[in-house]
Amino acid sequence: MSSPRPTVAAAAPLERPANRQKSVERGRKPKRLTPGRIGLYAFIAVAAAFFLLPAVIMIFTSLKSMDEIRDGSIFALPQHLDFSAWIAAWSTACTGLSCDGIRVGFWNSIKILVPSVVLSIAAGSILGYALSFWRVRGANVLFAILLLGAFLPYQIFIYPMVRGFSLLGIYNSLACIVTIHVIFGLPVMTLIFRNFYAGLPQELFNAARVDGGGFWRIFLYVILPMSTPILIVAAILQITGIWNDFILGLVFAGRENLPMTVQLNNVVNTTYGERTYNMNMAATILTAAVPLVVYFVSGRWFVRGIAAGAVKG
Amino acid sequence: MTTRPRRLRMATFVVLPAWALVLAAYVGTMVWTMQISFTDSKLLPVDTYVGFDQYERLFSSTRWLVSLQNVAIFGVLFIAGSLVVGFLLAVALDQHVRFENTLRTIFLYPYAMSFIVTGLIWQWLMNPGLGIQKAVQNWGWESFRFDWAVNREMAIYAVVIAGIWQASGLVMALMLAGLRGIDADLWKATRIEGIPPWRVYLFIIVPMLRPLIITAVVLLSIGVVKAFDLVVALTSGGPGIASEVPAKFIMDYLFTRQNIGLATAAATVMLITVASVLTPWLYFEYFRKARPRGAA
Amino acid sequence: QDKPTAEVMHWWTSGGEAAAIKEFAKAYDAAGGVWKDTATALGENSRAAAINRMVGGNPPAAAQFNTGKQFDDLVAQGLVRSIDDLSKEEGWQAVMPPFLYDAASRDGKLYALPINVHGQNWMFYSKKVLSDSGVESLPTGWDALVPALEKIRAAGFIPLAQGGQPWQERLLFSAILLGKGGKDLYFKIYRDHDAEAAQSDEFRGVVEAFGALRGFVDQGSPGRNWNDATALVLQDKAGMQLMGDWAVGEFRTAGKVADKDYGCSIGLKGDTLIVGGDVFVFPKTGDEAQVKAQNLLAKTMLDPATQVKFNLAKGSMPIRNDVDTGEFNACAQKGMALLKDKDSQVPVVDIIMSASLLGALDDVLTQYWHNPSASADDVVEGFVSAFELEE
Amino acid sequence: MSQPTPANEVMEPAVSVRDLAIAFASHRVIDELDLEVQKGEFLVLLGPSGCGKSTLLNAIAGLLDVADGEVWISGRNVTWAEPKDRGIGMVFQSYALYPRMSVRQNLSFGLKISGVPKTEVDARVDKAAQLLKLEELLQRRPAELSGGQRQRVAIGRALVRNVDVFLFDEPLSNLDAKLRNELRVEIKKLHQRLGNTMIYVTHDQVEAMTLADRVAVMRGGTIQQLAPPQEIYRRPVNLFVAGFIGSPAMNFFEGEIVAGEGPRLKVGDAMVDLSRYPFSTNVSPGQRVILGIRPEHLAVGPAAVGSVEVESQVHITEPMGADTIVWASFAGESITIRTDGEFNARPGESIAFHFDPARASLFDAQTHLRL
Amino acid sequence: MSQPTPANEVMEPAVSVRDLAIAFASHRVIDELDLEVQKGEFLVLLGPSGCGKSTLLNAIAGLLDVADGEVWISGRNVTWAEPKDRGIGMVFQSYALYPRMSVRQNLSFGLKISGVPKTEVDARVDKAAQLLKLEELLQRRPAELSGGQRQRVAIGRALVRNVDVFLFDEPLSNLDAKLRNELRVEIKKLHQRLGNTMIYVTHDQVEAMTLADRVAVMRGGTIQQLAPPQEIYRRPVNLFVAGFIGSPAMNFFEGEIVAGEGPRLKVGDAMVDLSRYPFSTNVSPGQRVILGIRPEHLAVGPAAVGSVEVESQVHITEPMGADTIVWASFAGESITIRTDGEFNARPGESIAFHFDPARASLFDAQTHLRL
Ligand SMILES: Nc1ncnc2c1ncn2[C@@H]1O[C@H](COP(=O)(O)OP(=O)(O)OP(=O)(O)O)[C@@H](O)[C@H]1O
Ligand SMILES: Nc1ncnc2c1ncn2[C@@H]1O[C@H](COP(=O)(O)OP(=O)(O)OP(=O)(O)O)[C@@H](O)[C@H]1O
Ligand SMILES: [Mg+2]
Ligand SMILES: [Mg+2]
Repeated sequence: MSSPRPTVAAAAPLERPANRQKSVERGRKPKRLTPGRIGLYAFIAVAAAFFLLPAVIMIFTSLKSMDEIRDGSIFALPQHLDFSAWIAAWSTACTGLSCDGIRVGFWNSIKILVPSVVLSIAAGSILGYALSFWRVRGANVLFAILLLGAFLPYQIFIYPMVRGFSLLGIYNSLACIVTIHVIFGLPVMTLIFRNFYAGLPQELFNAARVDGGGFWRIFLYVILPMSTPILIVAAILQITGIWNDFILGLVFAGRENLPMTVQLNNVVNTTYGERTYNMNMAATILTAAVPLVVYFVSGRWFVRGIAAGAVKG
Repeated sequence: MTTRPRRLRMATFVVLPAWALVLAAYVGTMVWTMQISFTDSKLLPVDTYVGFDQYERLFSSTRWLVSLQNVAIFGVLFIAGSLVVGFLLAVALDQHVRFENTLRTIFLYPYAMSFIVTGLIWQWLMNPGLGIQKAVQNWGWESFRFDWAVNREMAIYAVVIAGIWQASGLVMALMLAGLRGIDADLWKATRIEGIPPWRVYLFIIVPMLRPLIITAVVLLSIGVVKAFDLVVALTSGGPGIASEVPAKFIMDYLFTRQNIGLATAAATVMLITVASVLTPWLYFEYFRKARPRGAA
Repeated sequence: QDKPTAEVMHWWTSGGEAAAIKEFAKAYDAAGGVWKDTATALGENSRAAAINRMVGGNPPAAAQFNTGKQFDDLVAQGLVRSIDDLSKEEGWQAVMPPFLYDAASRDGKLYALPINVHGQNWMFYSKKVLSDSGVESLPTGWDALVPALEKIRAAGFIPLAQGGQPWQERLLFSAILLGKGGKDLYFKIYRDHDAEAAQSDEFRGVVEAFGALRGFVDQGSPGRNWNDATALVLQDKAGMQLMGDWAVGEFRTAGKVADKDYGCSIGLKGDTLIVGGDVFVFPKTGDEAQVKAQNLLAKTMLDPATQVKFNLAKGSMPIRNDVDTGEFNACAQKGMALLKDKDSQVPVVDIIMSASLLGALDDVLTQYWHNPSASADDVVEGFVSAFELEE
Repeated sequence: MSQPTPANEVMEPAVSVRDLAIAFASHRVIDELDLEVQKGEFLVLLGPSGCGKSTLLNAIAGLLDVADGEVWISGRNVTWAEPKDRGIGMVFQSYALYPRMSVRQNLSFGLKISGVPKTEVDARVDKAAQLLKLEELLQRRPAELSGGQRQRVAIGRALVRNVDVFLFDEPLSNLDAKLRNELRVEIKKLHQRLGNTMIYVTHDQVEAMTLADRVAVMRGGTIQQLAPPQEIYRRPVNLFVAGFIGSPAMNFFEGEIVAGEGPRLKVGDAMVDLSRYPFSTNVSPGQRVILGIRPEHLAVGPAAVGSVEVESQVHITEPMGADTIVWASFAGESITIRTDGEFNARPGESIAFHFDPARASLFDAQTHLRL
Repeated sequence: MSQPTPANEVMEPAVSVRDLAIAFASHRVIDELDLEVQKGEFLVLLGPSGCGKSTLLNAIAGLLDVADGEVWISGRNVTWAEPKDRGIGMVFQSYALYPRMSVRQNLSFGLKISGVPKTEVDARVDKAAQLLKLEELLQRRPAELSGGQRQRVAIGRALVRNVDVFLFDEPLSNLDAKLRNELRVEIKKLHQRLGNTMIYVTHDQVEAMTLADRVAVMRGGTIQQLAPPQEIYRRPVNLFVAGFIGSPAMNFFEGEIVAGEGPRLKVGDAMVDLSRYPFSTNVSPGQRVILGIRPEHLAVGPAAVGSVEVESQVHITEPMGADTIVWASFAGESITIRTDGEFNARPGESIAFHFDPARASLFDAQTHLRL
């Protein structure tokens, strides 16, 4: 025997299986809490603090009175919980003459959000499907222009779009703002759906064609049901983007449909008026609530969806 | 021999409206933008052409030059920073840590916040009289300085930090998805070879995540070119013009300063810059090696 | 249904502002109309929406603008209707500050309705801080201000409460330009874009006086909102702030009394007021009912009683010099006194300069203000080249 | 076993591909290809990866546009017809089941959308399910099935369409050996029962040999040999086919024809008497040829009459249970011999083996064509 | 062929697994498993999917924490040692190459990291590349290699580590049949040349039979039989091993021992004389047993002495070139017979075939153990 081994163990293999005795020394079992592990948790803690700090300050501030805000540190805990700013922000904050808070905008935002998200996802998925499964002439050119367009600042579009929509006669309406969101959502939506569909097996599509499916049937019955992960990703991106949009809603939605962000802007941004930071924060949190809830609920799906869709990049 | 029938396939038919839309909305706007940039339009577009006057004016504007410089700094640092932070977060979450769901949400939520808020909060945090500096000084470290938002030299970096705060969650999600897709055998192979994890990540995993990194870079650079809200909310381009960016330049001249000729000239410059970077890259990433597929 | 209905777009969203616009709305409703309110915070947002709606053919009955060149193009493109007939009918020209009337007119015809006057070179100061620092009274010259500010600093206060946004810096600069350079230089620079004047020693002196103040602001100044700066004064943390008369509202909200807790002075000398204000434009419309609504609206807004109520709420001064001013506070009284005399007022820079050039000058000033090592020459050069480029 | 209907001037072929060319971009993958498949025939397309098997199949199915030529199915020119209108069913390598549908829905999807009445759909699905023993699985989703079950569903999906022509693209290659054997037999039985025309792509020789009525061996977009499997195995038309078919592969030795009474072949030091070889073309002395001998045509032990006997050292033996592969050498080249499972030899041991030239194949060394 | 060093009291095993237990969460996948692999031995772990082959291999490699028991490699207790410190190299089914590195980098990365001097790294890589015929490919990326080449690189990566023990986890199962055959031979040669200990997981029997010095047939986390391949093939210890090994699979028939002079077996109507069967345990009349006959032990034609002769109709024949599989029936059950490639019979035709009970296997119907 060459290597030094405890005698008990040396004998063991010969005695077995008659004697199922274990060697005394089994070697060290590694410790669970290695320095690497501690470092990892330290990093996560610091990162979490970095990401949470603004949220904490927002919540603290929203619960303070204005005097407390003026006098104290922004990190100080609220002396006593004061929800009046929340109530004010939601239902009594004034925008010009109407003092209904930001809740009016909430429903407007929903009204804009739902059709915009649905339609822009529909448009992106259909276009992505057409471009990746069907041989369409000039598909690449179309796609390239779309991507290039994604890099233009929105603001440049506003004037020509206004002219265009007033020619069409739907300027300043729900239809108008929804169309705008569909247009601006198209590049990224097409991109992610195209990439996702590029990862789906071509054979599946072929099978459906042999089975007799046409463009729409294959899409509806075969492709769409497989798109759940990427639909979730698309939905999250669009919900966030559309909900947080301000300038498009302001210019195109029309007076009756102004989204919540416009109200938020009215509450938060004044040039000459008093700034009520507590209400601003409350209003902000309230405005961000919808996308936040979406993230909380579907964060796990988001990662999975990207995982499913990004195989091809 | 039968001749090939000419059919208007549904696929083509479906793509037509997309074409119409792209031509009208995107190409139309681009053409319009360029056209206006050659006029001396003020508040509203007019068609008195002035040649390259607006461009001359543009490039003799210190603010525009500072903006260009800033967007370069911001772009590089923001993209690099978000990628690094996002990647590190993804790696951390990939170590089978507890509360992964909660942590993921914590890292991701800033992406759901509008820039208005991000800017305001970070403005506070980086304000010497209100934020971190004051808090740390109150804890006894008198000489501590963290006044980036009001410091001419550092303001653009303040914007970078806030931007990273907001966007690295998205990168994290993308990267985490990529990490989850890595073959377990690969990890085993590296363990057998005794390659330390950090090297595995750096030399093996990162190159493998290339497609995802590209997606992330596309999304982030869209953000860079359009960077406006964040700057407005955080520094308003200041102190002075220290943190001006092109999108804000365009916005200001479009709406406040009522010179859309100049604004469109600026936009055209941006567009051409982006296009000249993007086009070759798009070609290489998406089309050249695109697997030919698709039905007849 | 027959009632004239007017949708009014404006950016008066904050508390005091909303109270003011409410006076208009009440009066309009009382006059038999129906007021539809469309408020959007921030001037540029509200204007963008209004302009786009005019361009898009779906204009409101009236839209708020700043007095000045902001609506030039709208007039040129025929998107705005002239209200000259109304003016003649009501004799408005006679009772309004001439600068503002002219600023609202194009080719001698009134195109926009001025509704108020804002004095924009008020120096507000904390009486307590000044006396605690041993400064008995506000100096009357900009050069004399520096030693006073030094005293305040020595006493541990922030000498100058300054917001950190270009428009606030411009306000301060304009006040110095007018106070130190005089009306003549003011007009040469702002109205005539006179490069020679900009290169004069006089102007250089103004710039240096402006630059001398750079050292007297606190570290948190950049990016600060004006009201946060005002708060410093009214909390007796800072000595003084140069601001428009809208700041009075802040003092009032905080329960401070003019001439008792805080002082106010027009410029430093108190002789010339920089006047600006808000106007409403009335988009052109083919709709008879709309025109009627617009007419009613214009008349209601300029009704003397409404003017008083509105301007009291707003913190500004009535556009008409023939109204009862008894209820206005001490500061406003000072302003209105000057308003009566054509020579003791100058128009605010926005009125006489294009937004584009103004922006360019803002860029020059703000760079100078925030860079302690920048010299007066930088400003002079900046002004000159901006003038050249704008021609 | 169903037999192909004998070629008949009046009878029309089930599938006929004429002068077909297919190009990807400008690269012609298939050019001037002709193929006729008889009614009820089981045709296997066999060839190495990338030779164009799937491409040909897809062209027949209408999933690819042809660049030139025509495709006829059941007497109709379907060159430009939609896949669904060609009367074909197709089974894919990756199963290509609709992942979100149950087995029943997978089977009935095609029928439903082509408007077959519901009762008939159910009847057909039930029949196919019964045939393929899928009754128990009808409610499951593809993810809940094993590989073999999935492939059966894929076959069922083609089956319910009641078509004349079935196309299979490597239907079994994702399955493990055991399952592959089972399903292969099932497909064979299915063909016997239904009598449809089947075109079956594979690169597995066992499948090709056992299933086919005729095998088309493809290479680089062309058909090298189209013949019944036994003929391809015994009389490969060229070196490629000879080397491609058979596992372990045929042993090849290059040599030279030498004159004498009857042709003889000199390979290395050995001399092979070719008098019993059934030449189909003439050879001349000095011509360089390649001799091919299948491992199973080599036998260990002393030679019978007319056989060639060789002595060699054993390199390796690979016992495979039922038989053992012996690696030895002949004429300086390595040679594989297939012996029965009982055979035992140590590496280095010397053995004698022999073969019958009549069962060997000879190819021209230049043209690679069979002699 | 390298032979396992005969078990020797003094000699220590290369790998020794003692009383091993592995659990995922609380589910024990392997329990109380013992295994000794001799120095230089080629051990194959064979078993159906999910039986724990990979789990065992990973435990040996240190990629899994063991729940109980020990792992010894080359005389060291490495139960808790890091994988890299165990002196092992491992090759994975999915190759697990580093996709963005060249072949050379793939081979040298691990060495570089562990601080081997550059000249030595190059020497080792070049040697491995030469051994595996990778010289031409050193600059390529994995994506630019064929499956077989990739797998060779993966082997090379294990090779350069100069370790005593190689672990292979189904290294060939992603390759097509032809490549699999080629690489199998290469691995065999490699083993002969290097003489390292190799533990090789597969579910391909051909690989197991040809490569192994000993095969461990696993099922449900336990080793069913550990023996040289021929023994496993000829004398499977239980029904599972018998059915799992061999393709086409062994034919099984259940029957009953009947008394007489010498044991006889009644299967359906047939009576099988078992006097020549080498029983290892006792049987009693009335005991239900299962008779297993390999297809290649069935021969078509009249019986020799002592054989059992059966007559049956042919169901299908599958000509496979070298041999033909005939499906017929015996005792009411389907039976497969392997005959040579020349055999020809029509379905429905009647044939006679026979087998030698001495080469059959008998299992207890209850315990499934060999009798
Ligand atoms: N969509 C395509 N675009 C370009 N070339 C293609 C395409 N599909 C196939 N090819 C090329 O055509 C040739 C034939 O491919 P095909 O798929 O028909 O081969 P195959 O015989 O089915 O191979 P395998 O056995 O690997 O399935 C190959 O050289 C392949 O590279
Ligand atoms: N990470 C895991 N978590 C839980 N169970 C696992 C895990 N890995 C394997 N198992 C289970 O352990 C058992 C053995 O798996 P193992 O991978 O060792 O099988 P295998 O014999 O290698 O099969 P295959 O031939 O399919 O590779 C299986 O039942 C499997 O489901
Ligand atoms: Mg293929
Ligand atoms: Mg396994």
